[in-house]
Amino acid sequence: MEPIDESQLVRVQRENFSIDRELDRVKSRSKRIGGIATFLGIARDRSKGRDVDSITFEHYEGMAEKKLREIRERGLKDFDILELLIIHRYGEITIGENIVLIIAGAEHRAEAFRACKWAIDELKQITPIWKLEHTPEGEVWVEEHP
Amino acid sequence: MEPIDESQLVRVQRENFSIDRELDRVKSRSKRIGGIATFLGIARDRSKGRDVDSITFEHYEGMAEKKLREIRERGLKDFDILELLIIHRYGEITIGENIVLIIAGAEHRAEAFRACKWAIDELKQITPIWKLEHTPEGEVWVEEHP
Amino acid sequence: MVTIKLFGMTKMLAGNQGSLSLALPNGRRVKDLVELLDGGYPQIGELIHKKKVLVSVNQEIAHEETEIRDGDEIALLPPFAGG
Amino acid sequence: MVTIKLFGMTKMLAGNQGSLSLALPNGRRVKDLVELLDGGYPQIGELIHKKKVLVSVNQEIAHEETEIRDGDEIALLPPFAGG
Repeated sequence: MEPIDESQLVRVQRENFSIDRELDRVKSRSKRIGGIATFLGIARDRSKGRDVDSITFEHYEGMAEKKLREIRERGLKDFDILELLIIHRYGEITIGENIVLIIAGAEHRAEAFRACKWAIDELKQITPIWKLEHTPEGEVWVEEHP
Repeated sequence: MEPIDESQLVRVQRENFSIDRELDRVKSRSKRIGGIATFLGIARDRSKGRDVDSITFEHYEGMAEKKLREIRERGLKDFDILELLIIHRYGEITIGENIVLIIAGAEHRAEAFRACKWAIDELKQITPIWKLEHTPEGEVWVEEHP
Repeated sequence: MVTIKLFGMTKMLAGNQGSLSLALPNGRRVKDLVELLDGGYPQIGELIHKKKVLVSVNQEIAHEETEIRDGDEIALLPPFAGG
Repeated sequence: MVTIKLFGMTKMLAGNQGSLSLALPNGRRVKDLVELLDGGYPQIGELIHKKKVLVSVNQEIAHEETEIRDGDEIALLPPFAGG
């Protein structure tokens, strides 16, 4: 393992991110990495039959980062992976822009896919982040898990 | 769908690729895309207990591209996805470099993951590409599927 | 007095305040806090009873019997919608 | 005469030639080609019999009875190892 600032591996930030740069960050963690599975969430122009103009994400600063760190640590413990990176954006996001990035690096691809899919599912379940959709009819706080 | 050169979505090439650029290519195909699953294969420094210095990939030009196009078309038909991009490199690749990229874009993440995982499994099964590992003890043609 | 952070729809239901300050006279458990909210912010209280809004204490999800001490960080969390 | 493309270990077993040219006198099916290879390149022939090396005709995997015509593109494919 090369030295790296671990805080860079779990972030909640306003600015966009480069997937190439984040992949390099994960790759630099181990030369054993042979398969990297990535999930990228994008702002869509439709949601449950409604047109969407843009989205604003709000997060509970401190707790959101804490929950993402927990996901990374559990992922590294429970799956045969070498690194797990999680970035979520907040603030206003226009259609087609990046929202969330998960990168799981492993020796073999099956575990990279499993960990990546688990991490985004878990993020949606336990991370205090909220989504306000701006539509032609007004603003709606989205309830993904009623 | 915006106009795009479809031949760019399935490639066998010597040069490296930028994942950001390829993601933009996929995203430009539809504003309905909300989830993108990506697989990136990397040259590892170990293989079946052997040290590996570098890898050379050889492909059957023409047939390799044809099989990758078949995978893209079957993926678009059999999964609820909006785009599927496949790039494989050939020639000499040093440790840590990119080998293969699969990008599956869908409205929802579950299908993106399913299609992406299927595509890389299928690529390994049916695409005429061969791998020569350069090790301290000599060169070995790898038999992934004995 | 305890200060309660609000987010998303709970912020909206409290007149777009980012936090509430409430006097918690006795008991000092989450259920006592919820009783206070039932009085002052019945829509929020109802969402808590329906488990649509969760209460966190010091950045962990709390339950009815969780104790609240001076200086604890309390928040009302509407349904998460990240990702 | 047919020309047969070689890759990976089959190229190596044929002395690092990228292709073979063989006279296919009669029959003109994949099994006739394999019989010729058994004579000239027994190691390659054995790998085909073990199904470790596949024969393709016009970029599709062929079987023993697949016909070979003038101008067809034939190749011997060792186990794939892409990805």
